[in-house]
Amino acid sequence: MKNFLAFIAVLVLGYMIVVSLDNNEAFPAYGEADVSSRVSQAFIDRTVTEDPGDIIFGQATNLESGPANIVTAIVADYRSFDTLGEVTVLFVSSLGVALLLGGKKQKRLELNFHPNFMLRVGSRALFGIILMTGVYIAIHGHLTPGGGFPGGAMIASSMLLLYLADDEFRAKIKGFKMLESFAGTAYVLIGLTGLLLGGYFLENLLDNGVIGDLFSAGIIPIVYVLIGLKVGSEISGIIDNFLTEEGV
Amino acid sequence: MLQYAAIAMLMLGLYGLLTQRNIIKIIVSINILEIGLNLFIVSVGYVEGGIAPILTSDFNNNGLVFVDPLPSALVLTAIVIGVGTTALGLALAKNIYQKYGTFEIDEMGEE
Amino acid sequence: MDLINIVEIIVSVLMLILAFLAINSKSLVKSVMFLSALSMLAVVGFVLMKAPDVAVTEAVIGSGLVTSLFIFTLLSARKVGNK
Amino acid sequence: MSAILLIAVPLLAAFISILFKKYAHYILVFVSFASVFALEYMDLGTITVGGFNAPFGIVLILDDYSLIALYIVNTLFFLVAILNCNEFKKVGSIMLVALAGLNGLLLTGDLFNLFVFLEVAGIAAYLITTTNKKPLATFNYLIQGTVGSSLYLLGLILLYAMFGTLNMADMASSIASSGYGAGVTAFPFLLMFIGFGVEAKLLPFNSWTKGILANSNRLTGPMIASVYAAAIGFVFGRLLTNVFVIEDTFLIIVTIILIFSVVAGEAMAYASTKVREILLYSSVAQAALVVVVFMSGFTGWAVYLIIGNAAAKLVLFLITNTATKQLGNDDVETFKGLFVNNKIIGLSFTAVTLSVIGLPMFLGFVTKMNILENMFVSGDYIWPAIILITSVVEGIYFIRLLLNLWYKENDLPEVKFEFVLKYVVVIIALLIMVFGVYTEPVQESADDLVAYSYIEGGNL
Repeated sequence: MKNFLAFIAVLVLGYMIVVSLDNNEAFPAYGEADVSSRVSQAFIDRTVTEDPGDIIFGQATNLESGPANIVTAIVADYRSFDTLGEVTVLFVSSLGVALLLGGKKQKRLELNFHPNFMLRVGSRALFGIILMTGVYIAIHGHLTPGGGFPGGAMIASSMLLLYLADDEFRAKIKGFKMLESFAGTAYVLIGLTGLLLGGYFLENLLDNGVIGDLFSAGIIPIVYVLIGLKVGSEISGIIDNFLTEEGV
Repeated sequence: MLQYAAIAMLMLGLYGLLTQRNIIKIIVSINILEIGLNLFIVSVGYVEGGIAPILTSDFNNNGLVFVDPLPSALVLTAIVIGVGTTALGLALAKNIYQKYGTFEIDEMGEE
Repeated sequence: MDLINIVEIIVSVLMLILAFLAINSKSLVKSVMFLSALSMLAVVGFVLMKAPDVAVTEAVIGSGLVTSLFIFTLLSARKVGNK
Repeated sequence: MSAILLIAVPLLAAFISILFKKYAHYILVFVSFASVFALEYMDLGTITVGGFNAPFGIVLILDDYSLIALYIVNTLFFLVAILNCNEFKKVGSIMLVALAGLNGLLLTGDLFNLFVFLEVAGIAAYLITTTNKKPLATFNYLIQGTVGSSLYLLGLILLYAMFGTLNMADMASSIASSGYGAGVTAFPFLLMFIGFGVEAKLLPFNSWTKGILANSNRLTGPMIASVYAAAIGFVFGRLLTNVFVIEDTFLIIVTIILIFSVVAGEAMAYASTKVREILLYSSVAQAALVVVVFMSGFTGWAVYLIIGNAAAKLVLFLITNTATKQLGNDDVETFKGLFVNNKIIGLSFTAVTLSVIGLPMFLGFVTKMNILENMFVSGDYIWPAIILITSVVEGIYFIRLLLNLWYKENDLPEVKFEFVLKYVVVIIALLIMVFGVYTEPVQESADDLVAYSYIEGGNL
């Protein structure tokens, strides 16, 4: 009965939202968003600081922001500060998981099956492939969909595979900690370098190159690889914490 | 259509939060709410007939419009933040289980 | 009504059904599995709305890692419960 | 110096501190002290991040309003950190992130960036409250906080869909120039208001507060009730004065929520028999009052209300939680006669409490008096009446509490307060008294202070 009432209440609320959005003269209907009246038009045209004219893939040089993938341009350049914040969120939640589940333990959670030789070898081989894919996605974030977050998560998935395929396996947590700390520190230091040399925190100091090249877009690939490393090591740390328990 | 589905999922997540008394179910509900929210955010930037916001070699020739890239960027942030809170919630759930031996809030007695 | 619209409608309806099942299913493991499937469908939704970056991220993080974290929590809880 | 250092340096320290876990709390004390100290040398103005100007890139805004907010929050944070640095070594790195998050909240001029920092500060807060050892209460806080910030994000996205910008000042000016009525923005603003209401402890959305604060310890009590409450109050004030259009339906709903919060908060405090519960319900009512004063447009006095309240709650929660730890529980019965042997602590506690009630000679009086006067002048009679009535209720339960704490013949509870704590408490109490008597600087600065004014494109 209580559930039913809640369901009705939520249904009414949802209906009200839909109706109020439909009747809202300022809210664009689905599929009819007017990008040109939003700030994102400037991100697409790269006209925030100066007008570069037409942008032709593979030819335009020295744009204010170099990635061919516009989402990357926003995530890692125009709104890079948000990204620093979200890396911090993941950082603090991995710290928190370690605080909550850590302690005097360190025994692997027992799985219900015991992997045989084939599985162990096969998973090692797959581990390499997944790891390489993760790194590739992180490095090519400024050209293709993807980037540091999925790349880092893929690196973490490859660790997850090792954990699942071998119930003796424990990664070197100390190494993750070092990597995490290094990547985070480097990100902030890149930002501070921008502040010192260019006057703005997280300013893109390097040459942007030709749009569409692998070596283009200045600091963005570097930042994305750092994010990938950081996300990868943090999520691996979280996985490790979930898969160990207070042992004998 | 997808926009309505997103709103409906938001509401379903809210419904789950209101009715469920199991810790894992509550975290599942929060995840549903977040997926709905993310879909809604992306739907706000969708342009009928637009293409994905990535420059390719033939962009200047065919005169297509990009969809709005900013909501996508915001959703990337929101997804990662969601993972952070989910991981934390699950760690807390594990702690609660160690303390009370159950995931049902009603069986835990007075706090 | 072209093909894309039909796919959109199917995805939307399936997502709602899965969301409802995930909330109301009795078994926790099933609930988590429905959530994972829902997340996978959301990926399709993101692709339909031309947001490939989000789709890749959601596919790896949302339906992969989050599900595994849920399952590990349930696994360790079962272990403690059996003792 | 650029104000971005207030965010970057704590973050850098947090990233480094996980390698030196043993020294994390020393780094924390040093960094939080340095932030208070460095505020003196910050340049006022707009700071663009990454070199992209206002509506496009993210800007931080350091004006008189955020400078005051930063002084208050950083000082309180430093006091909490130094008083607890030896007891809670484990959360050193998390506290550093919390400091960065709070500074970011106070500085940012971008609505989405605000969401990110809300999450940073929020997750740090959930983790700080795990030291209460009440995982269920923390879980509750986590879920409600997440739902709150999701609602905030939903409102924010609706605004973005309508006006195409994320910058606060740009948003306000496009809403004003768009020519749409208040009906268009009422719903997104309501969502954002509710989202912030969860963090700010407004009433129907604050059921997490009891679990957290009624079980608090010396770190979490002052941290949540004083430092976080002050920071959220300041940010809420910025949104209310600069971004929100408070008219029509939105105004009615918000007023109902706030009246409910103030009245129910005071009533629940009146009915409580535990010291910490009295304090936490009183702070619920105070938080709603702060929002009311911001909405009425008296920014300067709202700031003083936040300051007085944050300082008071710091003292009250520090004393109560120290005593609770040594006595075992926080029933008023157990606390009876606590101050007979601790006269200095008792006097400070009394002074601070009287200031919260709003008796003459204390900062709280000056604030309340001026708020009432301003409200009468602007022709509002409902809120002054509610404030006066609730002040009487507040007076009754606080004075009842004080009488209990001061008078008892025998079986006095034995509680020891350490030297540093005494020092801090006495200084705060003295400051509250000094500014309650010598009111000129308060009067002048309060009348001048308005949250920032715009020039084009969201720059100062």
